Amino acid sequence: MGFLDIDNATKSFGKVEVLHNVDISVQEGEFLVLVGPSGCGKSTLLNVIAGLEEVTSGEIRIKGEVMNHVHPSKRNIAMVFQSYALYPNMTVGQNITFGLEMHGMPKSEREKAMYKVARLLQIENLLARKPGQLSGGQRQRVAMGRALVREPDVFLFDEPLSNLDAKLRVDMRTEIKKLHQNLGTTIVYVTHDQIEAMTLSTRIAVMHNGHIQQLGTPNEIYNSPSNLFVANFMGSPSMNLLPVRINVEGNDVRAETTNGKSETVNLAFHNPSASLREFNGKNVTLGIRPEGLTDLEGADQRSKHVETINNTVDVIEPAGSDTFVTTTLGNTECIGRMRADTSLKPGSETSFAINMEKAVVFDPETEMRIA
Amino acid sequence: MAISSQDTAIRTGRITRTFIYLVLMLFALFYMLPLYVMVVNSLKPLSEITGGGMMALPQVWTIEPWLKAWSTAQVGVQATGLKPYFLNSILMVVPAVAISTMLGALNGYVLTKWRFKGDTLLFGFMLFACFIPFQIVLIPMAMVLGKLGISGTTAGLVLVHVVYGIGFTTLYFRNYYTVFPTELVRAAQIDGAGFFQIFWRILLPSSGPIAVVSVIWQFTNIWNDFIFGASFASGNGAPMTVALNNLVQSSTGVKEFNIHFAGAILAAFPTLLVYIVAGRYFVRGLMAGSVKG
Amino acid sequence: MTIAQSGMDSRTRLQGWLPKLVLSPSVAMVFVFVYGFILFTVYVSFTDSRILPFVGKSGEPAFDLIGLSNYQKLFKLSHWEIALTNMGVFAGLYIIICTVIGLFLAILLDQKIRGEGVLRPLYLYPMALSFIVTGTAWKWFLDPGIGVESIIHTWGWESFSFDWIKNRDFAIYTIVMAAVWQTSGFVMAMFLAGLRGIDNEMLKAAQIDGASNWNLYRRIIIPQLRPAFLSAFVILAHLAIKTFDLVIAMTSGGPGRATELPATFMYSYTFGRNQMGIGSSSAVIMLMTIAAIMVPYLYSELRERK
Amino acid sequence: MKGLIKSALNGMAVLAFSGGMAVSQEVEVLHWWTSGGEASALNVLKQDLEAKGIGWLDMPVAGGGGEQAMTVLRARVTAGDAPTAVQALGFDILDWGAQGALANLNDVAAAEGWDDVIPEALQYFAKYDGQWISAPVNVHSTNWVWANKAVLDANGIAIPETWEEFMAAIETLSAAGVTPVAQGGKPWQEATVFDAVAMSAGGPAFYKAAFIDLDEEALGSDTMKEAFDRMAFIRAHVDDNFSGRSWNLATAMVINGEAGFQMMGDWAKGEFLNAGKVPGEDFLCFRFPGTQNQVTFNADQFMMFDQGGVVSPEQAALASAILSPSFQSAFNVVKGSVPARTDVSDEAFDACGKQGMADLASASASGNLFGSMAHGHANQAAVRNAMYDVITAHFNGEYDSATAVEELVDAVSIAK
Repeated sequence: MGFLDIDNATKSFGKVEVLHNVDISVQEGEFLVLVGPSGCGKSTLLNVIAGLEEVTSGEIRIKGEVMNHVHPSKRNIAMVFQSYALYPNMTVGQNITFGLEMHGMPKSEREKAMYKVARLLQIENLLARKPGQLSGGQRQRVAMGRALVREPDVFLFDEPLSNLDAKLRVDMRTEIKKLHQNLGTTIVYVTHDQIEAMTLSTRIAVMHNGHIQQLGTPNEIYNSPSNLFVANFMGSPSMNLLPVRINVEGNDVRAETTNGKSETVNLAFHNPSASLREFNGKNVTLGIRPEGLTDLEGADQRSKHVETINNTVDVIEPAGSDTFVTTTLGNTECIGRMRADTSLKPGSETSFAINMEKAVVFDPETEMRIA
Repeated sequence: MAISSQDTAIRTGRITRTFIYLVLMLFALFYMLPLYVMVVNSLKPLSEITGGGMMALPQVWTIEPWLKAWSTAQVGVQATGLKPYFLNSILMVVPAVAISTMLGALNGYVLTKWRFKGDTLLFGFMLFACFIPFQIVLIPMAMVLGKLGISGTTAGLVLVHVVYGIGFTTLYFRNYYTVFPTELVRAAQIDGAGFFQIFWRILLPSSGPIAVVSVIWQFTNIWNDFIFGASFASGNGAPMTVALNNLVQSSTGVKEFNIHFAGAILAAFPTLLVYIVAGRYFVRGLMAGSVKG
Repeated sequence: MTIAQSGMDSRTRLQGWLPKLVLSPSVAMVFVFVYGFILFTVYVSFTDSRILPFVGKSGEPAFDLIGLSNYQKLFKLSHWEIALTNMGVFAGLYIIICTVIGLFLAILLDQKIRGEGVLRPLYLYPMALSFIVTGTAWKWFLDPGIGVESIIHTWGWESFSFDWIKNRDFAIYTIVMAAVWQTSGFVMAMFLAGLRGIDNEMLKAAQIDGASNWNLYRRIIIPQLRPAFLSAFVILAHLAIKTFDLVIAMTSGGPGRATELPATFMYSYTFGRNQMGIGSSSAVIMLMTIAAIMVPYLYSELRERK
Repeated sequence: MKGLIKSALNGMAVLAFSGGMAVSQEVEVLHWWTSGGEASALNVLKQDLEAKGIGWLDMPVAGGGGEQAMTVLRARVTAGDAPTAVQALGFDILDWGAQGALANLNDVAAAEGWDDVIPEALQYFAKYDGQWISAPVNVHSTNWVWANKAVLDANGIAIPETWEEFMAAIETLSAAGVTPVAQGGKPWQEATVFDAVAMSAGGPAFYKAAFIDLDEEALGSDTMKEAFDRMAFIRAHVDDNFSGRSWNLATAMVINGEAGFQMMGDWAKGEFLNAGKVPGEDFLCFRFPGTQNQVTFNADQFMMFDQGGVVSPEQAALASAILSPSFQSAFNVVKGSVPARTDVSDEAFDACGKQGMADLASASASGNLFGSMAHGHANQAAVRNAMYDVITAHFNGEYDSATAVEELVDAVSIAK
């Protein structure tokens, strides 16, 4: 039993089920990120935890106590909303202390708490202003201040950074991470941005169509996606997924596909599993991250198994720190990540190094990873 | 959203603009005409009016009709003018407007932020109530007021106006609150605010524009009501419109049109004032509420 | 959005009931004072009530139930037929003209007009006045003997004729005119609000696309004013149905019966002629007409907003 | 919940300036006499009562010749809050009497001898089932013609005695470029003329048969068609602007010499007097040609609402004050009407008033006093308004005379 337990939670609006038997157990101090495309049910799950919506079946427990019928304000949670939801008619100070006031805290204590939080977030000079007079980043801080001041058991964040511009988003991301490290609170964080998910979380729950697709550490999610959806959704640029044929030859297992010139290419797997061998002669989907498809100089020096192939370069996209190169494998456009100073030209031919240690394979029928 | 920055992206030429101003002025004239007739005739002696010069400017300017209408014209057995009835109207209008607006705000709040099964249907029922012609309800209303024992009291009159006003006020506030961010309500819930606290502390302070619309609408309708005022107020508790009507509609006596018009403008003064003072918030309120869905 | 409504927490349970509790007085009032009264009117329309539906003292019914004969009488009255026809003409013209003028003025006022602050209240103020007296002003203004016709005659155009208010075939249009005068400014305000709510970037985009002003309004702006059109329709329809004071003040239903409307018909039969049964049956027909128009409208409107 | 609302509203009622209920020692009077002359005349009555220690709670509701007040009355009675005394006309009084809502004034009437001094035709409207239920204030006669003496003199016109003379006078004025007849454009005004025209065309027996007994034969007769033809003649000599005009603006036309005649009840006199005109010198009053011996009337009365089985002392005092000769004289001098009792001295009245009193007395004695159809003293409101519909439609050119006669028969049969 964890600090926050979501036990077989199902939520339906009328006939439409938006959460299917969700099971998550969050430990104290964990930073859980719920990630998924819009409409996947992640916000609903957050609302269910907050008590803003009721589960149709299943249980929500915080510190072992069943919360299903407990009013949001009694669950000892705090929430930061996407739009910040600052009360427009109150000053920043009033916004921050409103919750304390509602819980009957005396004024002097409220103020003390307010100053403490304001100092922490460096918004002391904004306390007398109205939300309308603040910039996006300032509003974001106030919204967090409003949550922090409550000193809740669980923090809930609902896409808190999505209304900020790119630079501010990165800054605030770091700030949130810092806060978590310093305060050690339990956080459930909803986002559709997989980079945010990767950078912030201690664990990620990838959601799709109301189902938890995978629940694991960022590393597990990134390197061992449990299915095609997770593989495709996490990572930017996303994982290259190409159709290949499995050929078992003694100890070796090879993936057979074609390059841009329709020549057959064979890629040997590193440490092929028994279950992979069973797919002998069958078509599967091979997953290679862009950083696993690179030029020879850029290849991972620590990798135990790199395959080299020749292929044509289709498109070059310099991105500053790296250069992305598009090439064709198995009639699929694949993106490789090259060094920034690569001298390749579109149409030229070159050697690609493929890191087979990080390659993953999926059964195209079930879309599940073949372990 | 700010009205002051009317940054329409439409560009128009000089000739078009002259034309636009011309048309706008013409319409202003059209709207002013009846007021012109009223004002001009209220400032001349009766003989000039019955002499036929109803559209002309006064030959002799006089404010006597105004003084008479206010304080000495005959509206009943005593020549009291409209003065004493002014307070009656205020005593009726202020609570009626306040209560109906407050109920409308609460209803709008419930119907948008605390939705339940069948809420839209209920709202539909309330909205349809706006379309009841008042002549229909007169007799049954008298029965109910009689049963409640508040016929002939200001309280009864207030009740009547509240009943037939909440359809509109609910409509206004519901539309306004529909676009009010629900996240704010959720945040307040998590902060521990209850049903009324959320309403008082979060929604109501942001409801200024739509409250203006509701108040203007209700104030105008209630102030100008005649049929309920005449039927359900006691003689000396009668509102301004009843007094004005008595001034204007006397059947077999001498008709002093100049006093009638002066009285009419006096009786309309509060509503005109409300329009002029609150008018600039009016479009803003409409913008925020009733025309956006 | 629903909040946990059952369970052990009593405050939470109260909070669950509160919204309905708060709504209930209004709902109760509407059901008694509107729908209860409608039922009452339907009942009276089946009786031969004349002066009162009940005896003052004892409360015993002072009438007999006579079935549908009030309705049969009603539809035999040419008077009623005139009132219904007039209603169609009046409501149709009134709603259309108000909408057109309101939209037109709103578009003009939206061109960064200097003095908008002065013009707007000028357009709006008629809504503030009661027709008990502005009706008289209108009557005089339209009167050929003393009003606009005679003024134009004194200007030298002797053959000018504008005697609609005295003409049986045209009098109803003068009622439309005065009614438009009263409400078109209000409609203008609604459209102006709608126009101010339209995203400017879209207009800029359309201009870059080469749309002329005319096309800009026709293709881009006016279609976006749909909510304003709908609100205007509700307000105008309800005012059209309730038009009563205006007719009484301007023409008293005349010349002859040329400007009789269902509302004046109903009032006159119920209260003037002591034929409460017939008056009630006309009220029921009126309500049925209103319902026939408004219910589908409200249905589509409210469904969409869900 | 309902109880809660009720008590809350009651609480508010206490706070608000209510004071609606008539307490003892006070009469609440619903009336529609709000113009200067009428109201100050009524004030005489108020002072009378106040001298007796009875308060007067005034409840004026003007409009539509009392229609508005009757609407309000219905609401008040329905609410169980009827005023003490209510101004009323003709059949409305009998209708309320039939509802059993009015108090029995027989004791007051007997003590003051009303039966002897009030004309019988008037008593018809003041009694129900043999009981006095209302106190008549005045008698208006409606078959008057008002004329501008200067205009008539200038065109050599003497007071016309017959319809033919009247037609000739009208045509003379028309030829002289004067609007012959000033007419207001409201149904009741057109009906007022029709009253006199029908009486003149068919005589008293026809009038009674058609308008009081609603005899279908009389309604559909050629005489009725003749009456409508005469209306058409008058219509042809009314200016085109009459529609919608108030009666007193029509009177102003006569006062200003723009028109020769106006057919209107005796209340028109007030307009002449108010304009500083003198009867007999500046303006003339005479009976509609051909109705010199008849008087069509309407009478204002005050009906007393039952306040719990018996007449309250205040109501009795009010009733007796209304019929006191001094009030009858004082009020009617101002109002232009004549006293409801025939034994009041005509000393205070002007020439037209004196003639009116004499006409009333003689018409009453000779059985020539009839309730006016136009003013709701010939038949029920429903019938009256049905007739209005036809008369006004004909006057405004919707029907020709033959159609009007048919429509009249139909309309009356539906409304009966």
